[in-house]
Amino acid sequence: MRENILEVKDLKAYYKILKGDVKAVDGVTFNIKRGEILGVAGESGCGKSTLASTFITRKPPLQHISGEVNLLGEDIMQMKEKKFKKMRLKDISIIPQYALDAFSPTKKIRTFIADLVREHGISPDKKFFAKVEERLDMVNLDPSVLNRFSIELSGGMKQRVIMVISSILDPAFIIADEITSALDVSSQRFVATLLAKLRDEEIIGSAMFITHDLSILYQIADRIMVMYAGRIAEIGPTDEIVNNPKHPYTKALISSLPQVGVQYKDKKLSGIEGTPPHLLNIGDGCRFRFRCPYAEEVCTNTPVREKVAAGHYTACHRWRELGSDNND
Amino acid sequence: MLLENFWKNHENLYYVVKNKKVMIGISIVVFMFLLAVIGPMLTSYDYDEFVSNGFQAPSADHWFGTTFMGKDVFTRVTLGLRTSLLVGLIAGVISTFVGCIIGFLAGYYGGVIDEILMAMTNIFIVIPSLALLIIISAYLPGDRGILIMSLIISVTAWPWTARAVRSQTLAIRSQDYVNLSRISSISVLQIIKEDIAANMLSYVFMVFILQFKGAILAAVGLEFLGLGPTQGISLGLVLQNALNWNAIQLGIWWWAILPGLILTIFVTALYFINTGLDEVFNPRLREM
Amino acid sequence: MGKYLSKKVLVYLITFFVAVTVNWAVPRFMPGDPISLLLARFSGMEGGREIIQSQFVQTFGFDQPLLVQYFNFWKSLFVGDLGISISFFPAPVMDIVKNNIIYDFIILVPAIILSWIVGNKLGAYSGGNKKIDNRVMPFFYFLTSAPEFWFSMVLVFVFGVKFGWFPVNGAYSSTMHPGFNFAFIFDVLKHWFLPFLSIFLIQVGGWAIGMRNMIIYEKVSNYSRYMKSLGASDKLIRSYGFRNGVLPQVTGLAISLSTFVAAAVFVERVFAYPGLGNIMVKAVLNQDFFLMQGCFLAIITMVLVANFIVDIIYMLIDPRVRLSYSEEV
Amino acid sequence: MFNKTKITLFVILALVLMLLTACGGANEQVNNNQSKPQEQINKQTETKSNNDKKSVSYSRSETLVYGGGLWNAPVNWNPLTPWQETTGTTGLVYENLFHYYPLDNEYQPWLAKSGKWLSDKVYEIKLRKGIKWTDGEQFDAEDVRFTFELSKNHPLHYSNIWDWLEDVELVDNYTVKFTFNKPHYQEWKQMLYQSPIIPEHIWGDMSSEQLTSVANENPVGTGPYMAGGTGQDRMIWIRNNDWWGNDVFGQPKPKKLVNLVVPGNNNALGMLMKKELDLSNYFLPGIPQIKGNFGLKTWYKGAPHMISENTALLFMNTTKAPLDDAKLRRALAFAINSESITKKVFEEQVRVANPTGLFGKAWMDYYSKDAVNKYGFSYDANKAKAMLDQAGYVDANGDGWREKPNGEAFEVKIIVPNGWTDWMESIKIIAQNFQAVGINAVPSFPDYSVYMTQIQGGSFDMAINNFSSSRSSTPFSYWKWVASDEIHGEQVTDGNYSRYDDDRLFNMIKKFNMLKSDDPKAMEVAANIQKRLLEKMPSIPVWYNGLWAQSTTGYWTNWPSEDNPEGYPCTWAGKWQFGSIEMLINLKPAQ
Repeated sequence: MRENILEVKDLKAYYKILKGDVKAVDGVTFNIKRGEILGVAGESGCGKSTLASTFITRKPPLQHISGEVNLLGEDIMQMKEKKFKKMRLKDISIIPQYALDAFSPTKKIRTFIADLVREHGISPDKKFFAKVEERLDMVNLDPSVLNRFSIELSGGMKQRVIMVISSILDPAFIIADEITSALDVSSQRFVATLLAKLRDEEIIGSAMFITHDLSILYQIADRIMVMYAGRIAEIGPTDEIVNNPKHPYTKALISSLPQVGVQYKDKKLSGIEGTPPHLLNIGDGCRFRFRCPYAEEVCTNTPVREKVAAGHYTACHRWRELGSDNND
Repeated sequence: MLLENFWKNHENLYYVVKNKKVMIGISIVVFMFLLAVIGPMLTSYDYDEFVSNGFQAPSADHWFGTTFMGKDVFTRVTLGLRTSLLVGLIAGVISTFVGCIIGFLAGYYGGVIDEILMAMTNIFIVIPSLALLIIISAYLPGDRGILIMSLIISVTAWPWTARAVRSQTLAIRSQDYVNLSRISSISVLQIIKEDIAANMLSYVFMVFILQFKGAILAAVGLEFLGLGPTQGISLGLVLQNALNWNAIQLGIWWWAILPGLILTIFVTALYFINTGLDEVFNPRLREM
Repeated sequence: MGKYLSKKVLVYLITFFVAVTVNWAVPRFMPGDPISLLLARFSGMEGGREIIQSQFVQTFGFDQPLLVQYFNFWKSLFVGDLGISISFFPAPVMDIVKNNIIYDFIILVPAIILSWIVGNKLGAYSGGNKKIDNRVMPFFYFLTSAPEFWFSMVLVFVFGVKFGWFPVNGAYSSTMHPGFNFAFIFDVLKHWFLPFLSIFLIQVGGWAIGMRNMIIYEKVSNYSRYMKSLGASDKLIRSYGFRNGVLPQVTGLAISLSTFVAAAVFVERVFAYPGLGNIMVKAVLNQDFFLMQGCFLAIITMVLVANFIVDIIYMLIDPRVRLSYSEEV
Repeated sequence: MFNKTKITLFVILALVLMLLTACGGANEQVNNNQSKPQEQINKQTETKSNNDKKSVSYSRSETLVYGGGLWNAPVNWNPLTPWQETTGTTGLVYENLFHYYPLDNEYQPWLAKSGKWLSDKVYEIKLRKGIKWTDGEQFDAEDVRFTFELSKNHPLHYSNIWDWLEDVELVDNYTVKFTFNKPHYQEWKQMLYQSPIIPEHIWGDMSSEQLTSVANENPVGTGPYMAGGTGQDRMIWIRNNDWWGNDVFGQPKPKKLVNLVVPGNNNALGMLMKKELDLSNYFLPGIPQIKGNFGLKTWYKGAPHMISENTALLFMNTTKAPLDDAKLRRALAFAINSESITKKVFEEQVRVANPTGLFGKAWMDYYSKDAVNKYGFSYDANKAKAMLDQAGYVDANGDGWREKPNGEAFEVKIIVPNGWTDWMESIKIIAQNFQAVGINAVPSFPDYSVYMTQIQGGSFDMAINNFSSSRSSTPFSYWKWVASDEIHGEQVTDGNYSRYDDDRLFNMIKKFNMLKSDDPKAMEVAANIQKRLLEKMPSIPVWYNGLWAQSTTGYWTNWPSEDNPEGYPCTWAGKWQFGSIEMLINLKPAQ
């Protein structure tokens, strides 16, 4: 029984466009353990969604440059689409961020599901749909939605239907890509906890929960991975990241939002000025240095990830000097 | 570096230049326009002048040969092209504009306004445009000039644009983001402008191309039936003469085939541009 | 839904009324009067023309006030009487229309249906494959760009004159005697082929282009992406795309109907093929009011019915429109 | 809904359906028109053999296919509305008392055996015996009297004959005597070969309304052919094997005539090349160049290839200044280069008109040399300029165009119907000719209906027309048309579109009508008419339109031509009496 569902080794994935390479994912390494939820945080454009598409769609202009992505021990980057298709939905699945128009407007939900699973050699019979309805019930949806068209559903409903569909074959690994962003706060919580619930009931194995909203991660993620400009800034157990961030960017992120569960200090939140750099043909060096208050000469070299504590790594030249301003 | 910046600021333009379809199309269109403008000046002949014996195949002094009665085909074609382009351009613009406005409004408001506008549109659609054209042109007293032609044509050309634009609008409109903006009481014009129009830009452009095409073809058709401009020359007239003077049976292909070929190539070029720009306007199309 | 349909019917009735009225009115504003046109080539005894003229004016009721003429027109219309043709005097318009519309049908119906199907298939196919797309698209563009009559002329030149494979005149050979025998049907088909082909090809181009664009849009849409990520086969995705892409094409079909009429006019002119198109042009040029109305009525009715059918189909296959209606109503 | 097979099936179904309805439709058409003649023929004495049933199986070599006189689907076979009747109705089915052979200017007794003036006011016709209507009834003098008296009791196009015809009486069953109060000799001459005789037993009890409005789908005549069916694009005639003329003139060779509706001359030429047409009566550009390559026959081997058929004149609206000035009109006559028209536009398929506009034996008998010497004209731009200067039309303001004597600028618009390409080209040349002498003339091509409205309503300046200047047995028909006196209504419909008002001229023409052809005074009157017309020049004869006729020898040979002037290769309505039947008789099937 392998411990790691997913092992990503120095993954590089660029957008090849007329003007050059957009280095959206540039040397990313991490694992996801069985039954764990990895939260991936970062501003929009930091490459977290690209990471998802690299696993799932692998379609030009996004191109895999180098590195491995071992899903259940097999490198899906080298895998033929034909073979990979068999793994889809069964072993790897996704809850996309575009929930609102993820359905063909002219097909009933039921038809869609039926067509979909048939592709995986499963006959959409009564028995199967009984299961579907039970899942729907689990997300507080009435079975009747099966006979509706997507446009008859609200945003929240669609989101939940999609969660049911994407997990319908109990995938070993599922990617939840910004699934909360389009929703209002209450349903955000609901959807997020729902994902945890699915995991707890072992409907899904592990999950990669992509969001720009750390506060949600804090509730459901076992570990958090902070990305910046296509690279991992810091990765570690949730508490570690939230209470003891090392990377200036992480710190900025944490302090830029109302600090959940961390006792509040009366001090200015150092919001982050500026925007992430253009990833088009970007060169070496710490990519945060353009915004980093502590940037120095050394930062023009690409930082290597260093171990902070067990399972807690960061990629910053100066994390030791800066120390941690969160703990007393 | 400077160029780099320039492209950064004019991204679409960059893709326009990079897009083969567009460039091919544009170059053909430009060539045709030049042909229409300076072509007639290249020959010393008048389009209606008997310059030599008939039946002359294309040669050095008659590039497109001569007609049955010995008129210079090249002069006639280039002058005719001029007329047709003008008519097409004017009529195309008018009918696209009218059609889009009506389509947008009908599609956006639905209900009574939709019914009224669509009823109007339907009437225009079902009245076989050609017949209507024939009647109008036959009814108009006096001579038919280029402008009159264009107007006549646009009268019958706008409806299907309206219909198409409407159904598009309907579809887009029932998508949530429009509903959102509708709830959030943004002015109609803005919605039409930002949500709907923005989402249909390429579509509208396509519509224009089609209208331009449609107008030219309609004009040529009328001319072919003998209802074109009563003075001067036009591509349709050239072809009509060719047909009436047995050019086909007598094998005067340069008279019967060339003019239409030129026209067809021109319109084809329009399509190229249109599809190319379509790809430019829609990055996702570009990617695939 | 019933509400939707009844509404449509109402609209179409109004359309019918207005269109017919327009068709009735417009010709009567045209200059000149058909009778003297009819007698233009009359040559005979001195003063003979006056006698005839006054007689015809009565026969056609032109001596009555316009309004009366208008009401009589509607009255007789309801009993299916379209009046007597002037230029085909004394043939009833109804007969002329009946005898000619057949030829339009045999050319147009197959051309419309086949070109629509084939065009959409080809379009979807080429939209689904970039390589093929780049190769065949220019061809489609060229087709749809060609002026109907010119294209016909080319066909005549190539197949009629150069190779002489097909007859390029009329609906059947001069010696053929209409009858239900193989020889005749074959002969009819031979005459039918080129006119059909020229409309068919040109229209295929148009449909293919339309569908091709639709498919490409669908292909890059989010639901396609989602389906792909969940392991749906391209085949399935394409069929979903086709399903959505075909919707605008259905609308297009309804719209294109009256343009097909125009196509028929040109083809009939070039191939000397009988049909309503020719008759209509003739009627207009000879100011044969009654015949003109007859042709219009026939076409309008056809197009309206077709539109209505399309509306039903559209409503059935596009929930979006249906729903946006139930909101409205 | 988009199930492929389903749709394809449906389409195939539709196709077949269409096809069937098509055959059905056409079929119906033919039968319901054919069955009726059959019935009638069956009514004939049973002994008679009939070919109708076999008509279906007539081979191409027994069929004559022609076109040029039929522009619509045939719908009318009513000889009382000659301008509407399907060409051939008069001639093939209904026959005339005489035929007139224009080329040798001779009358051929037809239904009549002979006809002569017993006195100045009495004309007697003896009829052939043993002629039967195709329904078996006897043809005799009753029918002749009926035909004429019909127009006395009902308003018909020839009712006016009763202004000068007094009485028609039967001497015996085969002799008719016409008594006139004031005989119109010239008109009568035409009546003899123009008015078809119709059977009393069929038309006897019709109302005035019916007489002019029946379609008469199954015409019962005495002629060599019978209606054999119609299609949207054709009229079919079947030979009447029991025609009385078989013994007198010989039997027409084609067992079946197919008259096609060929919408354009381009189609006609295409069909000629493929020998799909045996005879075409269309104006076909290019014939002189190509007739050799395709074995096409025309009347003359060389120019002008065609017999002259009518005179194309340039009418000048004399109600509009400055065209009301005869001096201007005469000057313009000299400015027109008719030859360049006949050469460039018609490739010499037509002849240049002589100043009188007269042509053909019958008319040229009256051609007045001294009228022409005195007032004739010919192309001479300088002379035209001189005459214009003299008449006071000079370019005072130096804009390149001559003004009226009073100094006003003027422009003349020349119109012909849009799409009549040969005429369009012609007036372009005429306009150029006028411009060359300083007259600001522009060609214009309104649609046919507008053209007619303008010339009938009088809003035009100049127009080409030739509608009733066709060859006939008397120049009276020509003069009556170019100088008609019916010009005072708000519509002018009987010629003289120039609206040239000249009682002296009108009276001379009337007078000519009242003179027998051999009357010496006729020559004198004719001369004066020509003088007057040339002197006042209300219209300018420009060229003689041809009797367009091209024939192929694929299936039929021995066509009438300059070497074989037997018959008249014309299928236009109202011309069959000119020798077309003779042509049919002389044709020989090709080997």
